[in-house]
Amino acid sequence: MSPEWQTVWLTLKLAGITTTVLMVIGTPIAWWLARSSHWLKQPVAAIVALPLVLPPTVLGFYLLLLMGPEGIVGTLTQTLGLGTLPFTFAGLVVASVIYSLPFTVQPLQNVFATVNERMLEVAATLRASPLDRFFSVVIPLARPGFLTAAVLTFAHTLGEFGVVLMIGGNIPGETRVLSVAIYDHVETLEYGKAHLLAGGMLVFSFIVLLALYLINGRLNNGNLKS
Amino acid sequence: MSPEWQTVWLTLKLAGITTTVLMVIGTPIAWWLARSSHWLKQPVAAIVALPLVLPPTVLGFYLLLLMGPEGIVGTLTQTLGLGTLPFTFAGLVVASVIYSLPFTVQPLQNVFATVNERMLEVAATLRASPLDRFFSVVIPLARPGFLTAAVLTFAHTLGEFGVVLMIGGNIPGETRVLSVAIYDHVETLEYGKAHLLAGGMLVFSFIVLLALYLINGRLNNGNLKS
Amino acid sequence: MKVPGIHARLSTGFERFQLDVALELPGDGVTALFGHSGCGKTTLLRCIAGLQPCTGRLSVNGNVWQDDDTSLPVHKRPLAYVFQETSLFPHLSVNGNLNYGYRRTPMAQRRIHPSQVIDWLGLSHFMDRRPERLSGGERQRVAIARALLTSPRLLLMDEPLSALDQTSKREILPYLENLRDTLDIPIIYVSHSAAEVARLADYIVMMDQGRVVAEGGIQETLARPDQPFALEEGAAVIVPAVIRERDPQWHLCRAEFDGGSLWLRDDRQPEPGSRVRLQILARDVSIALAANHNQSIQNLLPARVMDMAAEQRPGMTTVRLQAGQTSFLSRITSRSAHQLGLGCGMDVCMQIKSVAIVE
Amino acid sequence: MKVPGIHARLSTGFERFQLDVALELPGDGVTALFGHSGCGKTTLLRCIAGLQPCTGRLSVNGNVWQDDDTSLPVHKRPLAYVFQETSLFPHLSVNGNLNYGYRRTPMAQRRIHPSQVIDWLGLSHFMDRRPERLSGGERQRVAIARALLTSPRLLLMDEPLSALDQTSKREILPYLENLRDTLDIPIIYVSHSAAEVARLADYIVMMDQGRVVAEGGIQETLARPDQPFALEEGAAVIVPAVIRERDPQWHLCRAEFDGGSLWLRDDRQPEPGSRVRLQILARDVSIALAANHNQSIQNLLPARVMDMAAEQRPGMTTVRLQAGQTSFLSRITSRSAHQLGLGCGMDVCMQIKSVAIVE
Amino acid sequence: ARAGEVRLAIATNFHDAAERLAAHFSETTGHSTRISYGSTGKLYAQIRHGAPFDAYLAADEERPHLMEREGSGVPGTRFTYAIGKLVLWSPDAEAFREPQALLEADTLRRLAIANPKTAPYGLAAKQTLEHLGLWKTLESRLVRGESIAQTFQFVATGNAKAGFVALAQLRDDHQGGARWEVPNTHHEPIAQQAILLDRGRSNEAARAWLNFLASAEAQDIIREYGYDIPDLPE
Ligand SMILES: Nc1ncnc2c1ncn2[C@@H]1O[C@H](COP(=O)(O)OP(=O)(O)OP(=O)(O)O)[C@@H](O)[C@H]1O
Ligand SMILES: Nc1ncnc2c1ncn2[C@@H]1O[C@H](COP(=O)(O)OP(=O)(O)OP(=O)(O)O)[C@@H](O)[C@H]1O
Ligand SMILES: [Mg+2]
Ligand SMILES: [Mg+2]
Repeated sequence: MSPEWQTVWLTLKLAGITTTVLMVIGTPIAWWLARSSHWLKQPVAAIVALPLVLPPTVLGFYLLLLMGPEGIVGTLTQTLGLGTLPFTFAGLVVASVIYSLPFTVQPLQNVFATVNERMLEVAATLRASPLDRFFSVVIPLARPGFLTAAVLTFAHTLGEFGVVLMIGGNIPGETRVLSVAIYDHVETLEYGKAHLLAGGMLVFSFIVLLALYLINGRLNNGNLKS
Repeated sequence: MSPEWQTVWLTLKLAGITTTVLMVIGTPIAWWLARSSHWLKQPVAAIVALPLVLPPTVLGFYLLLLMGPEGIVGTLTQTLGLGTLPFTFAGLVVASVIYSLPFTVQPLQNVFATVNERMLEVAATLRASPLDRFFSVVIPLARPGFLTAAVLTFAHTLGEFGVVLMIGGNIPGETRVLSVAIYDHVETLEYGKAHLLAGGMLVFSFIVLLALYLINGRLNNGNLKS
Repeated sequence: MKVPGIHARLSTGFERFQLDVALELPGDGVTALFGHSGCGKTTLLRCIAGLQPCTGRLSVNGNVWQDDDTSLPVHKRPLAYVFQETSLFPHLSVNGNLNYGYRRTPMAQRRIHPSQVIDWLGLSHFMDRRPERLSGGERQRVAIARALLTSPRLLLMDEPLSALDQTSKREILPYLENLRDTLDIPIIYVSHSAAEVARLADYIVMMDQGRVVAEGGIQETLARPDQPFALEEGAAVIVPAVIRERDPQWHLCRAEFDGGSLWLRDDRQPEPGSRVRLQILARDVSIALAANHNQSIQNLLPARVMDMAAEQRPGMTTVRLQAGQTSFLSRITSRSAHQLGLGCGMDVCMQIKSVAIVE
Repeated sequence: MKVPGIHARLSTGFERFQLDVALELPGDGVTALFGHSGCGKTTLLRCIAGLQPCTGRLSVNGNVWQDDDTSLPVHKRPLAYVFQETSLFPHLSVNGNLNYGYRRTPMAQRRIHPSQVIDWLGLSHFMDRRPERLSGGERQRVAIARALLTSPRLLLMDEPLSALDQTSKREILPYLENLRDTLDIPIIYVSHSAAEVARLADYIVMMDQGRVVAEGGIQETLARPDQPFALEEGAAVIVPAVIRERDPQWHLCRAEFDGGSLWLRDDRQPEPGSRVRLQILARDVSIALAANHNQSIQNLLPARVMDMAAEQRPGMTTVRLQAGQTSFLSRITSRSAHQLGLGCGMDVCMQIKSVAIVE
Repeated sequence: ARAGEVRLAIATNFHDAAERLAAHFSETTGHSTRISYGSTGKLYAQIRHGAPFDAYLAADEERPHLMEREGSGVPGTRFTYAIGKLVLWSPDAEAFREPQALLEADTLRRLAIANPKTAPYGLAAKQTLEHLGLWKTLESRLVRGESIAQTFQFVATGNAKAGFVALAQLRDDHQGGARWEVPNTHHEPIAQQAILLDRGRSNEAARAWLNFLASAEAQDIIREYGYDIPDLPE
């Protein structure tokens, strides 16, 4: 595989895995934030939004401190025999997950809050267990929120590069993703290559987004057959 | 005003203005996207999400080209006698607005889609004009979405620095914002100062967010008196 | 020149349903809209309100709301709409809901005021509460109040009392009657309750599958023994009358109509001389060949059999009787009709249970 | 050992409302829940369903659903709930809504199947449609069907027929009766319609301000002339009887009860020998001193006046009569009672309009 | 020796030269390279926190020096591999004849330099202006690029009329315009130093790379890309 395609592949892999991981861990957090009345709810909601506030490189720097050989997390991963996370693909995923958390949690929390309590009650009287209710009622009713969360997370992971650069170290074939590559091309005045990559990324993203929205619109308007 | 406070002030100003501008222009876009069935709807939705996909510095670079003296926008602003936008505060606002657009539009679009059509019909039979309906029914019902949109936009503008660095030119007192300052400290190994600024920003943001969420929770649960 | 009344020629449709109506409704009083579930009652109201796009022409008491080129937007039509499913604003308290339309009604047009409706509909206990914390009937009352507070020039009500118990209905109905009489605005009223309709309505429209199958003033319509209304149990005539005397000891009063007098309960203690509407259900009218005073039925009137029609359900016959100029309906078994040898033109004694008479 | 019946001692409350009930309801048949708007009917149903947190004890036909330490979660209670405001899933078609509960009911417990209810409730035309595209009555029918398809062991219905016209009701009620008789499950039924209740209910609970103010079997309760039920217009007795003969020419049949025979319409063409319930409204019973056969009222029965009570509304008297071992109620004006000189122990002729008899 | 791999952390401004050098190095020695580019500061932070690099080519002297002291660099392996050359440049050939005239003109609204705090070329530009006695007057009209690359973009896109860039950047498409090569005497030398990192201590290929970098062959290439070579390698 040529280095360019390797970069593209790495990027999609990172964005895909990050989005998946965030959907899995963001959904319960968002649900809890939307439904709970625990006193910790508001502080947790505020903490979830915090990664946004720091400049990515700075966040990356602190993650580096934390996950490096002398950081708390780093010490932990080392005693677990996992080595340290920075400069590995796993480290990239962890960093992206932290940085993109708000983009997943906030839209989900929003739509979860609008799901009519009555619908859950109805489902309960129709024998659906709490988990069943979540999958058969909440998720379908919250679909637009899931779409938004996934799009924001995926796109953000594609475009994000401050954290990735810091934690990943821009190692070709290992942690060098598209955004970093484009950044490099711009930095080294290789504008032609930068235009090509940036243009390709835009066109590709546009097509994917358009397809997603079209499918979503179709699902919303059409009569369901089951 | 000391340079530090100048930077803090500038940052808050930028984030505040950007959020305000985006709320004003993002709301009608989001409403249209949520309600229209025009064929352009899905393409526009996809385009709105695109600024996310490009790495900030790269987006900054293209904006620099566009808004520069030879770019389309630059030519336009010059013939209008406005000069060129890069390296001015106005330029920063424009760039931030473009970059943060998806964070405003997507959450709003989401909640707008969940506003029950029936409520608008009821309001119409109670003599409310379309604009009146929007302010008296849609906005209150969509409040959580507005909160999310504002938080994401504000926080993102605080933390965003790739675009700002590129378009702003890091001029103290004019375009040098906090994120750039922290970044500089990290780059020049002045970790103590970086920790101070980053810590301050985190604590400040946490307090603001917490207050916001608490107020919002209060509004949701309490009985309204009017 | 103003043409009074509601003139509507409206068409609209869904995938499997087509609405086509041409109606001339009176410009005041209550028009009852009747028909099976799914026949298009709500759709018609929505067309009139401007909520459902439709073609055709609509004018209300001389004001054109829709014709070929123009259609007044909903918020410019001076109407109020009580929806079939209550639809209070969840973000406003009861008070906020009531004020929503009231504040938007120009001061000069306000003819109904919050304190009145709050009192009528018994809302004072929960003015500060959010709708989600109300019972079903309470919500329905708030929705009625909210609609009335816009002082509309046309009132559309889609089953407004369906969630209310008899007592609440009995408390609210007089106010609706009052509104009808004092506000002088047309009310279009969808209801499945024959009792409500017979009590309130002046005009009846019967719909089926998106079309009007019968319409007319309540007196003429109800007195037709072949009337197509699915009332059956509720078939009744409405008789205008004047109160002549009161018997305070027995809480009764005597109402005189063209053709005789009837005794009725004087619940509302009407002044002698006042005009009332008597509703007489066909099921409460029995027929005897001669008057028998030794029984609890006290309203015994001579009358003549005008015509007889078998009902849709076998075994029953509806008999139209006339006393003076007034028509009455009686439902009896076909066997009774046969055994008594009833025939057109025959003179009989009509037995009306006084308890069955309502205003 | 299984204790049949529903035993409930439940308390809960809101800011300004307190529910405290102790009930022993029969383990099968229909219990009607009555009371003014806001008296706590919906709250009680929600407590029974487990939707509203409450303290106390609840057991249904021997299964404890709630006591001091445990409370079965809603989805583990084998009940079905038809909500007061229809609450179909907006993201599912009618078909999807119906299947939701059906699919979650273990195969072995399914006693009601989609094809049946679709047929009963006339849903086949819109199986693929989304709820937002249905009329109010159509939505209500889908909600009933969806609830029934879980083959519940307790059915809670909060005004299930309020949005339906008479014809639809007349079509659906027999199925509910059928369910009650064949499924052998208890049904708790909230309704403001006296006719529905009198027809369906076996047991009556009257609530006021969060408490039970009266309860009892429908026969005993309705035959009490001082009964506190706000039925008045609907006061009635229920009489068990056996069909003895049919008269196909006149579409009538004769039902024999302990104390005589009554003629009624044979709508449902019951086999001679079959047992039926006759409902006789107090307003349809008049009293004569002697039998007069020259009239359309054909059911004339000798009876004895047992007691007399003035009603809440002045001017009316409810008279309890007895024929054989069976009690009847008659509502007449107090003046009639006086003029006829009625008194306890007196023998009279009871006149019952045959059209007023329903099963 | 067996063919090995060397992982290099190289300052972005040296990108073009480094690519040429790496290709040449692989050809002659058979060792392969894997290069991560980044700003000097960022690469330093990463190396301090365990980044897997064998050798570090910084854009200044300070960071390699620090590393040597702290022990993350191998003592005695540090040397200056290139000296940057600063140029005042404008893509508009008519922009100036005499730099002094341009810099003193009031019409010069925006002058681009690299951030003196983060980029060595920025520091040199600042020293130059101070040398010319213009720092005070121009300070408020400066736009600071985060890196020398960004500074170049400010100028190339016309947003700044002129700027101090690296001679190494004025190649290929950007030959034209007006330029003034700042004499060595106006600022301290922009010495770019390399050092062998602790991780690369026993990596044959890493040592080979540093040897190659100091070779005359490599120095020719480096000169070709617009850098000076120190007279006396340390
Ligand atoms: N949005 C829609 N799309 C498709 N069909 C619809 C839609 N709304 C209503 N219908 C159909 O149009 C017909 C008329 O509906 P409408 O709501 O006017 O009935 P209705 O007379 O008010 O009945 P009900 O007494 O049950 O409320 C029904 O058959 C219904 O299924
Ligand atoms: N969530 C709530 N918070 C506060 N009060 C409530 C809440 N829900 C109901 N109530 C009050 O409790 C009382 C009982 O309500 P409930 O819904 O049980 O009445 P209901 O008998 O079903 O009346 P209806 O016939 O009008 O439906 C009412 O006074 C109502 O205002
Ligand atoms: Mg309807
Ligand atoms: Mg209720």
